[in-house]
Amino acid sequence: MNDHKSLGKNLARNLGKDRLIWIYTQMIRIREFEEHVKRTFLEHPGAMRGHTHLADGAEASIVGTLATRNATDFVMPTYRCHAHPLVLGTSAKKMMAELYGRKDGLCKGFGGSMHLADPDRYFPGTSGIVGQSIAHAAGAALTAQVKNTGQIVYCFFGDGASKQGAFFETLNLAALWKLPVVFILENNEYQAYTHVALEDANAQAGDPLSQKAAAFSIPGVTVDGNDPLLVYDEVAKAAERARTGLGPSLIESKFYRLSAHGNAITIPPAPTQFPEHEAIGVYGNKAEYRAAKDRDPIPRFAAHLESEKILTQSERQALDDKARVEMDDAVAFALASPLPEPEEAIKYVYA
Amino acid sequence: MNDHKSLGKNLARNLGKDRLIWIYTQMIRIREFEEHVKRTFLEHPGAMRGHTHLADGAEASIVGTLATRNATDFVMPTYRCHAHPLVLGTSAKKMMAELYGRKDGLCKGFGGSMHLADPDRYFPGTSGIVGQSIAHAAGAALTAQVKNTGQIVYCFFGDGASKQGAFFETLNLAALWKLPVVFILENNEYQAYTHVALEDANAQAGDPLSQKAAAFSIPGVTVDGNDPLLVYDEVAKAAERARTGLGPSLIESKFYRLSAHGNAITIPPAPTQFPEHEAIGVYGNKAEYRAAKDRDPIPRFAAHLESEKILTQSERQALDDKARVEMDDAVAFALASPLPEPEEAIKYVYA
Amino acid sequence: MSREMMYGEAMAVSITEEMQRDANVIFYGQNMAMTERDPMLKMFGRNRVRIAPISETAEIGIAVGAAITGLRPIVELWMSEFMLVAMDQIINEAPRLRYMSGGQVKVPLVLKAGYGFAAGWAGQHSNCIYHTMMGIPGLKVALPSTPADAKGLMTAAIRDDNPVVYLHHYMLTLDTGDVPEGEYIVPFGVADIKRAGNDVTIVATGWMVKKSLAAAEQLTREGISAEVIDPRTLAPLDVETIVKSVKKTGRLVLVDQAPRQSSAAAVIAAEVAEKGFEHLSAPIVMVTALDASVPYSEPLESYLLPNEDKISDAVRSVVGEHARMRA
Amino acid sequence: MSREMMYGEAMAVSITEEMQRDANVIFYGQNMAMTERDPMLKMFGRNRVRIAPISETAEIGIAVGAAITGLRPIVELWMSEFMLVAMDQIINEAPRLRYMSGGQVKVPLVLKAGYGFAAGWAGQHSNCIYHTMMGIPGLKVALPSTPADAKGLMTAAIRDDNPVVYLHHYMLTLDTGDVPEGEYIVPFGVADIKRAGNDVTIVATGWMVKKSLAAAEQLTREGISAEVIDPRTLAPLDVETIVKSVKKTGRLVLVDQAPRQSSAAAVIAAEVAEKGFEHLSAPIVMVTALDASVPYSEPLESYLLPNEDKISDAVRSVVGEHARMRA
Ligand SMILES: Cc1ncc(C[n+]2csc(CCOP(=O)(O)OP(=O)(O)O)c2C)c(N)n1
Ligand SMILES: Cc1ncc(C[n+]2csc(CCOP(=O)(O)OP(=O)(O)O)c2C)c(N)n1
Ligand SMILES: [Mg+2]
Ligand SMILES: [Mg+2]
Repeated sequence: MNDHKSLGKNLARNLGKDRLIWIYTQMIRIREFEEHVKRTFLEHPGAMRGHTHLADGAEASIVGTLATRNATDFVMPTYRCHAHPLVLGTSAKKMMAELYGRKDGLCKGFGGSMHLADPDRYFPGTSGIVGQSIAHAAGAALTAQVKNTGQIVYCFFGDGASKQGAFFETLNLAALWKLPVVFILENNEYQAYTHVALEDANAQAGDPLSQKAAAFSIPGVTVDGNDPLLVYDEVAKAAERARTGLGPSLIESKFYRLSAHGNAITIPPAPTQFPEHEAIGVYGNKAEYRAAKDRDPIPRFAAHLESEKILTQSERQALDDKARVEMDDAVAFALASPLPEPEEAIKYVYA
Repeated sequence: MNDHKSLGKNLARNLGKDRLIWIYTQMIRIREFEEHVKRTFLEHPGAMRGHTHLADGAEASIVGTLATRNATDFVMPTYRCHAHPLVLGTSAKKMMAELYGRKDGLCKGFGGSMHLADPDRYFPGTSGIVGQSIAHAAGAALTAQVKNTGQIVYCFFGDGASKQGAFFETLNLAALWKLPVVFILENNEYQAYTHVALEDANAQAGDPLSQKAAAFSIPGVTVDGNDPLLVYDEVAKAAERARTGLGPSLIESKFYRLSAHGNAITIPPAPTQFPEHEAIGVYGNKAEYRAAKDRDPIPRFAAHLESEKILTQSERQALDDKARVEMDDAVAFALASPLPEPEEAIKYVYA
Repeated sequence: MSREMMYGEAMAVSITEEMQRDANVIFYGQNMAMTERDPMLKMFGRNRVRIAPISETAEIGIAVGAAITGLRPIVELWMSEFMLVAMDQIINEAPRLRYMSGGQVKVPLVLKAGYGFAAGWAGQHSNCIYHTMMGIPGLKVALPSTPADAKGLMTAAIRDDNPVVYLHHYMLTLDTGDVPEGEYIVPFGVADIKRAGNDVTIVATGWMVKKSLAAAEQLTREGISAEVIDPRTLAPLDVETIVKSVKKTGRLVLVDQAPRQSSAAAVIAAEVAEKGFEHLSAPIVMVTALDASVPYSEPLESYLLPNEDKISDAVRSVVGEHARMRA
Repeated sequence: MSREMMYGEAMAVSITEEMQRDANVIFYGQNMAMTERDPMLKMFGRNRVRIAPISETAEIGIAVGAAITGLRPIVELWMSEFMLVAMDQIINEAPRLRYMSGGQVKVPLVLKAGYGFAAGWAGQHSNCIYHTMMGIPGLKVALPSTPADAKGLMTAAIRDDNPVVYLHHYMLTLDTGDVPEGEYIVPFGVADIKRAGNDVTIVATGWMVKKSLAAAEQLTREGISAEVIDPRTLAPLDVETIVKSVKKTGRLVLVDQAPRQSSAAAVIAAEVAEKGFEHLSAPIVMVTALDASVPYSEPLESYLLPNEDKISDAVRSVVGEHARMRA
């Protein structure tokens, strides 16, 4: 387990300055997008409906993972899917418009926050039902294998999802068929309001969740998901394994979700909003949350880049500002976009 | 792994002579029952309908397991369920009548071979859908735990079933709740016509299936299921663990199914019969089957008892004869029992 | 004696009362009773109130196994569509074990789930899937539309010796209404005439009852008197009360939040087309969701779902037809 | 040009032909192609013909993921009830991904399974569960009743860009019939009039078509002329052809192997009660399985299921009714 290694200086040499800055840029873009989404619940109550899940806290894990990606590899996250398309180059405007249920949304207002899709960027869609997309990801890997395209699949899912039958069935099948897929178990310590130790037998016993890999005779490793470079290192090995036909790996990436699971579930017409994180709201454990905040991957990685002289403070500020402006524009775009025509609702049912 | 230990002489001292003879007696009763069932397909074609699965080859594993049982412990097998009730004291006559679809059948002709049930003997029923009864078994364990009855549950299922989501979900939950259940993975090398190495990632990698226990941080062990005493030893430890509130264990019991998966699936009115074992019929591997026959647990255990002077050859013959007569009588009873009244079909839908 | 209660509250009160009454009733599910401050947990302890992982097949399968060995489990599933990952346990295990055993075991359990999340939950969380569980021999399905029914049906469900799927409508959670004090049971298979009328029978469940009542009110102004019936349980289904009403009104409009060919409406229509045919003076009309998954954006979602106007239009069409036939 | 083929064979031929035609079609499932001697395996290799473990959720979910990324998987599931463990993938993933993406992806896949095992398979293997998948927007369901339809619907299913559940009836596996040579497609949503008649319309699928045809033959001797229609696909459902027939006959009998409140019959009855009401001169009658799981023993099973006599009786009852009304 690489769980408590310090920031992976040794890896920086593999990645050029541009790539390191790219990683930071994507991380801050994700954070800004999510901050804008969260603010929407205050600033434009009712604009976002249903259930919205944020990726703040997951930035290092997601971007560290996707930094190993080749241009045509598939990316298959869960309903917590704002971060990934941003990294793939999907328009933040279209994404925000989708969350606002607008005509110019990425999915024309049909999907919303949980169901973003941008197949042209190898992001074919997500599921809101826990665990099910793990099988879809293996299916994309099957396509790559059958067609011999050299693509691999990055499959993201939660600690909670690793208790769903679909997870186990898929990992066995992927191992058996040696499918080119990297399984990234994002252990953000909670499945909705339940701490992982209350619902996972490994966690209850104090064992890493990556131990589940033994059930499939595939490599299983746990990594500090707050450090994009440590994540990069482990995922790169798993990606290499997948690319060379050796099959899947399971990577448990440990980090902490910095916002609540999702917006509050209220009954219409009562407006919804973003509650406090469950550590505070449910468990009354402010210390846990404060400690997690102290491990926030973004300032941590920024400090690393500054100490390594890769980024000056003012350069960093410029990147932060740029991300903020990009997301301001995305919100403006979403607000300006019209709602869909009602009659559209019966379109797209059949191909 | 105790995989290739020789016959567990060291354990015999834990079990008195009577108990050892009891084990042999139950083994031969199971074998005779199954032989009679198999012969029915030739002698009374059409008398048994649907799908019938036999336990020949599994006798040592089943009886060795149940020899550790206390009087009120639950027993929850799969659709391959002729052996267990016999050991529990269920009437062979009623069982056979059930297989013949008769009014005097254990389930009045409603269940058939796959769905025997004798709740009064702590055998509450089975499922024909692979993996689902694993959850039912954990549920029986929950009853025992909530009511604090001291009962434990013996949960039997196949190597194939260990690829069904229900298996993984249940083992995690059972571990988490420390349910008093012993999970016995009966690795008879085949899931229907598919060899385990073609469908299980552990098996493909040459690892034991008991390794799946790591996914739940519970003990996992592999045992030679052809030796009732080795089975007894491992199951007794797991049962003790369950009884003392420490939760479940996973035991992979390795043996070989000596008949085909089930009777041939033919389309009515074509009569069905029992085909050759898949090793021969599908894979053309006579050597594998012959080797398995050489490991047949019944002659092996008989030889052990004889060499240990626990049973003379003539005593053994007497037990064999008694079992044969018991099952002859069961067939006669079944044949004499009337078919159910058609109008009964709408009974028992609701309690 | 009665007291005002919210729909959501009424269910909870029933569960608490029944757990006090019968030590065999247990309650578990995901994301519930997380801390020692939880009132249910305080009252009943960790043995009877438990947290489950995201493992619906195991959760429901364990309930089945517990039920056949002497407990009466209630499983909190939150949203009905999460049951789809465990459908075998619901359709093919729970309702069949008793039958297959020749009546030797019983399977008393309650699967509790919300449904009908018409609030932007989009394609996978907002659908109505009761048609999958209706008409399965051995399985009961309850869909309360008022706080009183929410309580009375929950109590009946918990005391029933058969597996019951209890589906409560998300949009009704905060609705208030009078609930009789003390023990209150709404028997299964007994439809409730929520509003009497003479010209047309409207049958609806859940949220659609509210919408149908609103439409009926609106129609009064046009001189149309609509009877609104809520079957309350889809299984068993009280066909008799519906046919009796149709005998009086001669016309039937069915309102259902599901798409028409996967609705309870279709099953009710079929029953009446067979058993009440002679009383019908107009086609049976179904007002259902349009044939699409539920979209995210508000105007799309609204367009898709049945509403007061669509119900009123349907009623007018059959009343008109009736008039035409009489003329 | 046509040649005689068995129903089971006809499906297999279609799969082989389509796999030859389109390299994106793959085929996998449990207990198939175990050895190198397997003809499909020989023809298409391990890349396109695979063995799966007992993991229906993964098998179908992988098909969904493969379909949205460019393959056209066919999954062999053997018995339709095994789909129940993976129902979310069938009802809530495959048919919804396209819609939720605003039309960006398509999900071409075929789920192939046998059903209707009325041969002592008892409570969990012999039921008809197509009602769970019917009427789900985005999902198609085909139920061939003849070798020609078995082939033509399979070919249509494989070429369809949407998820298709293809259910073949166990009891028809060895039935023979003429199948057109070469490419043969039976378009979805087009019912087939298996027998023309004037007095009553019988609608049935699968094995029930055969039983209905036998009943129709029997009824001829009583001077009753029955039209037998097989919708062939339950989704899409060809309501038009059925209504047109009812316009001619005035009477409708629906035959279904499922229990009545979980049948396709009920949905068809509802459609006709709305769209063909004016043509009906008698109640719509459903001949279905009785309301129980399927029992093991032969006399119990027979009693439960629809048969020729029950169908004939139902026809007589509506024809009588008609006569009464005309009188
Ligand atoms: C089958 C199913 N059960 C329950 C839910 C409700 N649900 C939505 S998200 C969630 C928590 C998932 O936790 P985890 O897998 O850890 O992912 P995270 O949200 O933390 O990223 C739950 C229980 C669901 N969507 N699907
Ligand atoms: C969910 C499901 N899928 C497929 C089947 C068909 N099936 C019945 S038994 C069986 C093989 C099971 O093998 P295993 O678990 O090893 O048990 P064994 O029969 O060897 O005792 C299969 C695939 C089923 N009953 N249920
Ligand atoms: Mg989580
Ligand atoms: Mg096996």
